[in-house]
Amino acid sequence: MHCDVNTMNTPATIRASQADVNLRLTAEEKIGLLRQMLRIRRFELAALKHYQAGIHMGGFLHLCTGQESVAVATVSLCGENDHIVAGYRTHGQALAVGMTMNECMAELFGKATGCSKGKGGSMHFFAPDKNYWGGHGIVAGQTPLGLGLAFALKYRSAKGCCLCFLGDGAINQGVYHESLNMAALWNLPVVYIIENNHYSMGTSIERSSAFKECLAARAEAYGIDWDRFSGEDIYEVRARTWAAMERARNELRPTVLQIDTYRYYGHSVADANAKKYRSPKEIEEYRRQHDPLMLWQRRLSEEGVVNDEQVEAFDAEAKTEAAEAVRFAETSPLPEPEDIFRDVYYEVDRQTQAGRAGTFFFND
Amino acid sequence: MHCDVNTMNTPATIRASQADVNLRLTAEEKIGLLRQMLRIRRFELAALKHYQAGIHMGGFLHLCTGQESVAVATVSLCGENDHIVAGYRTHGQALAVGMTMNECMAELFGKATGCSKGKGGSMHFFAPDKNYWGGHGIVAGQTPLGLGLAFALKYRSAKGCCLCFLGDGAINQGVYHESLNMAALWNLPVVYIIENNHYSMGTSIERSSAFKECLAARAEAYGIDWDRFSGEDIYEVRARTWAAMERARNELRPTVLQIDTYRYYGHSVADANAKKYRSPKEIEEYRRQHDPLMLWQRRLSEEGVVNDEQVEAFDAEAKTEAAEAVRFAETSPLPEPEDIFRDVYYEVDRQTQAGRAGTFFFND
Amino acid sequence: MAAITYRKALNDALAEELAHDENVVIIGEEVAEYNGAYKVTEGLWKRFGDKRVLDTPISEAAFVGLGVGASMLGIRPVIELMFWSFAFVAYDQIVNNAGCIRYMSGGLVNLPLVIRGPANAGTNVGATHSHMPESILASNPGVKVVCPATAYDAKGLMKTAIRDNDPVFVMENTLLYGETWEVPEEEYLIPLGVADVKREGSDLSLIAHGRAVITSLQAADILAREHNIDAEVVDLRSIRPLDEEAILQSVRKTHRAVLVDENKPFCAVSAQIATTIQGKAFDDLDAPVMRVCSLDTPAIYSPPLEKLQLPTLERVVEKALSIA
Amino acid sequence: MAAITYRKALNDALAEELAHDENVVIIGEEVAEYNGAYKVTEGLWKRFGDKRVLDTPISEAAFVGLGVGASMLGIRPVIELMFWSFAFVAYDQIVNNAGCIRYMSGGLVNLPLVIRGPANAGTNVGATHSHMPESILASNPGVKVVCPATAYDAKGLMKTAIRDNDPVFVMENTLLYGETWEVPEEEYLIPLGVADVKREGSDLSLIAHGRAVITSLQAADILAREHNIDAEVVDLRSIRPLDEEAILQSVRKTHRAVLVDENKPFCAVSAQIATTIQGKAFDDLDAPVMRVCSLDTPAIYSPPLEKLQLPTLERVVEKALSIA
Ligand SMILES: Cc1ncc(C[n+]2csc(CCOP(=O)(O)OP(=O)(O)O)c2C)c(N)n1
Ligand SMILES: Cc1ncc(C[n+]2csc(CCOP(=O)(O)OP(=O)(O)O)c2C)c(N)n1
Ligand SMILES: [Mg+2]
Ligand SMILES: [Mg+2]
Repeated sequence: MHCDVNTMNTPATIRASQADVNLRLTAEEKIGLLRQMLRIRRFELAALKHYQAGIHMGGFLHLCTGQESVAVATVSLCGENDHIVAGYRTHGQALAVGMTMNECMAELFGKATGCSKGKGGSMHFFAPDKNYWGGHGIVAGQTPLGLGLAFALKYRSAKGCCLCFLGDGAINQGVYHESLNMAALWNLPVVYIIENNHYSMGTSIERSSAFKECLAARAEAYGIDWDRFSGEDIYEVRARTWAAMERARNELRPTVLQIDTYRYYGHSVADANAKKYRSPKEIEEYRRQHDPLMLWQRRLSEEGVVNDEQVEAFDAEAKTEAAEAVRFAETSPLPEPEDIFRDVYYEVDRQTQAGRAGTFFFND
Repeated sequence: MHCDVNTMNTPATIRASQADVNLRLTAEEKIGLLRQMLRIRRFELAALKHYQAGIHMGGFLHLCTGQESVAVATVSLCGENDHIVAGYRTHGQALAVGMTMNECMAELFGKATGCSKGKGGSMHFFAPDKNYWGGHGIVAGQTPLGLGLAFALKYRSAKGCCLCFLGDGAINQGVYHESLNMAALWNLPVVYIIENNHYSMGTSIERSSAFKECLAARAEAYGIDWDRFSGEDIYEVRARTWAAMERARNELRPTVLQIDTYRYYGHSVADANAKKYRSPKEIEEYRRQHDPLMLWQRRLSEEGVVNDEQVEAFDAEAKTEAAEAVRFAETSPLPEPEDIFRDVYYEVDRQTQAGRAGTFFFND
Repeated sequence: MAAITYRKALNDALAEELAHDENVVIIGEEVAEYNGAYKVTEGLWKRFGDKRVLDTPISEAAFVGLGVGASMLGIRPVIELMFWSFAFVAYDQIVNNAGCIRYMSGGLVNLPLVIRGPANAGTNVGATHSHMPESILASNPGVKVVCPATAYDAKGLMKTAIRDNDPVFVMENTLLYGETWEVPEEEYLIPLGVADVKREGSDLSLIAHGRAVITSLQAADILAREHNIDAEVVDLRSIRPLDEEAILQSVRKTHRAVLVDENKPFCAVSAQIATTIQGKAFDDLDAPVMRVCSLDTPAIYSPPLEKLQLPTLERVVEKALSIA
Repeated sequence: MAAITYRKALNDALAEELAHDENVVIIGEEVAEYNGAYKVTEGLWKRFGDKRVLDTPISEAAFVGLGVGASMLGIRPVIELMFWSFAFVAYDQIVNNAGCIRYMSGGLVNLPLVIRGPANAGTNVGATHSHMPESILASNPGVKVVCPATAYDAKGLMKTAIRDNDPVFVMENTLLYGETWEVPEEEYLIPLGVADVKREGSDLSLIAHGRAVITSLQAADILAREHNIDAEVVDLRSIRPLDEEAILQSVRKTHRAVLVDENKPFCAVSAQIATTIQGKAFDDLDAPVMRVCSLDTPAIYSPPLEKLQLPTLERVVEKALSIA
């Protein structure tokens, strides 16, 4: 796999930093973006450690370590009427929208204090109050949900858009194509963001996808605008994603973005092959030359917005927050056995009239 | 709907007639093509009449009247190693591969002598001995079957290809896109033929599909070659379909063809709206200026291959054949009630050892 | 009270709910300009316009998923599947997204959506178009499944389904669309989860849903007239929630039950009900619970044969006599 | 006889059949270069090469359909679903194309294909990834469904499935992949449709399939040791065809049955079996047929809670005692 992401000094990146949406950023906001990325990284490293300890967590744990800039930069553009829906590699988006480490870590630990009360796990974080609609496990299953959120916005004449994230492997699920066609046909304000980390599990994009120019370019088949750029530079991600969001909000037109990025760990933490289908050298190169945290930190240093000591302090803070989240999760109660039967039906949970007639749950 | 199919005197059509695959045609073969089209038309008109009588047939009857040239011209290119799979509007392909009117009509009548023993009906004609694999009712459900037939050919190193037919509305089922991606990725010798009759039920292509250039051009998203042309001229269909088939056979590359055509009747014979979503004028115009039977007949007259009396005789013959098929169907026996339980499992039907252990069919 | 068709009753229910709540939208193939493949949505597009009644491409997975997504934001989509059989190309969206999102979100989300359409055995459209998916869909906790047997029930249940705040799947019956029943002019709602005893009786319970209820009523007539057997007919109306009490009450009275079910037998709704009856009213039973289901093969096309495949009047009567 | 894992037994079955018949091909996500998400196909790509073992994109509908199409021409595809849960995005291809084509063609076509993969309740992967679709798939006449409970059965049934000339769906169990059983070196086949009495007993029948068989065996031990109850354990092995005779024979001997089923209860396989038992052995029953199923909600993630959701040993023992 050839690593063809841009480096920071191309004219495009310099231009991106001068985009309105970036010029508007205050120093504090820029630091906020760095801190968000640090938080996501520390959160995931803490989760990884505890997963490996093998006591509380089970199932999957899909880390976005290495990809943090994509979530942080795109989510930072969201206003009151913008909504987000994502796949299963979703810790980044969840923390970026403002979910607390506590509720997220507790979810991983399967605790009643988790954001989904321990019912969803790593793949199913939700925060409707923050316009964040999950967290979905079936590859590309979220793509028509994004369509629906966009439909609702348009229906209500809310000037907003939906960011719908998917992976490079997800583009080969039929429902994604059906969704593109409908987005174009119905003029829905949805932005599909392909987080291209170059692999779906052990399969490189070349082995999973036939395409001409790039993955996003399939959008042309539907007359949909698309763009492709590197995820490693926050300015660039913000500038180019903003253009798509504005197109959605103002023109009610969808866009497909391909944001190139990289994951450092395996597909899920149980991916024993993580270093077989990719060379350790490839991974190392990304870590050393393309790490989005390092690059943003360097950029902010150059701009004189932060210095190294501050960054260290932020990192320490994030680490502490993650450690506390682990403590919170560890000491939180499990759901009660009766909780198994809650949250299935709204009408039953609220004991409305509709929730009281007939048998809803079966046994013997 | 603007009718933008070519007429016969464009340079392209003249060129098409000079293509090798057309120059090779004997007069007899050219007449054969005409007779096939006449047979299809007469078969369907007879079926329509008996459907409307409301005695024997039920369910659907999707006529391809107006579209006959597409089936006849493409199927005429098939050799021993070429296979065909289609949707539910499939009388044309079935007769073109050489199925008898008797077995087809009897199938419509639900008789035991039908090609599928009365079990399939109009949508499910099959003739594996003629490389014809149905006849499928779920929109686009046949598209991965085409992939599989092509896979088998390649696996066996048979120099052949699969023609897989679908409608203009079918292109919006996700599985078609998944199939295109796999066809390109695995280099499978499949030719997808979009029979664009401009409507899926009552919905014009503009209302169902977002696209840039044309429906077939979506193939570009997968780096697949495509072509679009009118279905009204046999020479053109043959020349341009042949190119795709040769690409499949020789280079193991798929192609998507869009063949523009028109249906004169409703979606199914029960389509009461047939003349609401299209103006009677539009239908009339197609019938008068673009009817493929008329055009081919005129062409052959110009070439001096047939004269009007001969054509009338062929038509009378086709009409008689259809009438006889109706008689055959009417006088054929229904399946026996026990037949309901046949043809479910191969192993049970053959009473192999595997077909004799355990309960296969349940009741009380 | 006027007699109207099952189709019209559904149409009235949709029109009333469109008028009642501006968040209700109708989505599906050919539902707008074409007035619906089976004309259930006739006139709605003309009356309520492009915003409320929308034609889709043939992309069931996408438009069902769209409905789920829109319902998360409080839209109340009523999604037509032209046939319930086409649920199979949207199965993941239906089962996982409509069925599981509330649970996986720990109750943060609810999905007020309806999926409706004909589940049509018996219309000579072949195996792929004749599925009756009430059993497989109702097997998923998180969803609700309703199968009305009359115009009256169709209207009342549909209106309730649209106002319900969970996903409700309404399976209409194609063969009933043209049948007429008395339906009051005044507005009414029928709760889900409440069965309806369509005929009182003391000797035997015929328990059914959907069109099998009509078959059961006819069978009850024959049993009464020709065999002096007084059969009760219990119409389940809603499969999930299920009115188990009504079932058990009837069986405790009659001590005998024949379940009539247009599902194929294996793991059918009637298998669930037989299991419940024998489990909870074992000592009340004077005979095994019997079933009359569709014959256990894919749906055959041949019209006269397909008639035999569904539960026939003769089979129901015969089965009833076998335990009466 | 060597003790090997359930996983290795499956792997051996696949390797043997690849070697035995050049028409056998393995198709699925990550089955080749990655050796399979659960390593069931480990080493096969290396040994048999690109032509026989093929990695696919994440396009279940397309590659299942591809398998169906290829099988029409005599290829014998063994298609892995990384999880059986992902069948839901290919549901139409599975039910309509694999399940109905033979019938709709009047028997002109047959489809020698296998779909296999883990059906994994109990692995903390949440509601969408934990479906056990044996009930809903076996409800379709035209397909066969197999759920092996041991390494021995897994190998013998898989080999038979691959040689069968109809579509066979093999549902493996993730939690069993690492468990070991004795498996002979010599080749053997196990017919579909033949249940296996895994423990003889006279007081009560525990009837189960898949991993629930293991739970049942453990429960039988406890019942014997602590309660002096001699339970018989009947492993169905194959759901369709189903060995009804073996079930009825056991019940006629013990007069009591508890069905243990990792399906959710509504319309589960155990509902079908309870219906059959009460229908065909009504007079032999001394108590209602009882069931122990998964608790009736979507699968919960929380690992300790999910353990409670599946049929636990305690629930099985308790239920057995309730009728013993
Ligand atoms: C329909 C479906 N098929 C298969 C899977 C199993 N699976 C989960 S993630 C994954 C790879 C997806 O890769 P990609 O879309 O590139 O996202 P990434 O993991 O790289 O973020 C697969 C095959 C699934 N969850 N859903
Ligand atoms: C998955 C699915 N959805 C809907 C239908 C109902 N249906 C049958 S044909 C058809 C229109 C298809 O139009 P097109 O593909 O253009 O083919 P044409 O009928 O014009 O030949 C529809 C909606 C179906 N059979 N399958
Ligand atoms: Mg990826
Ligand atoms: Mg069309």
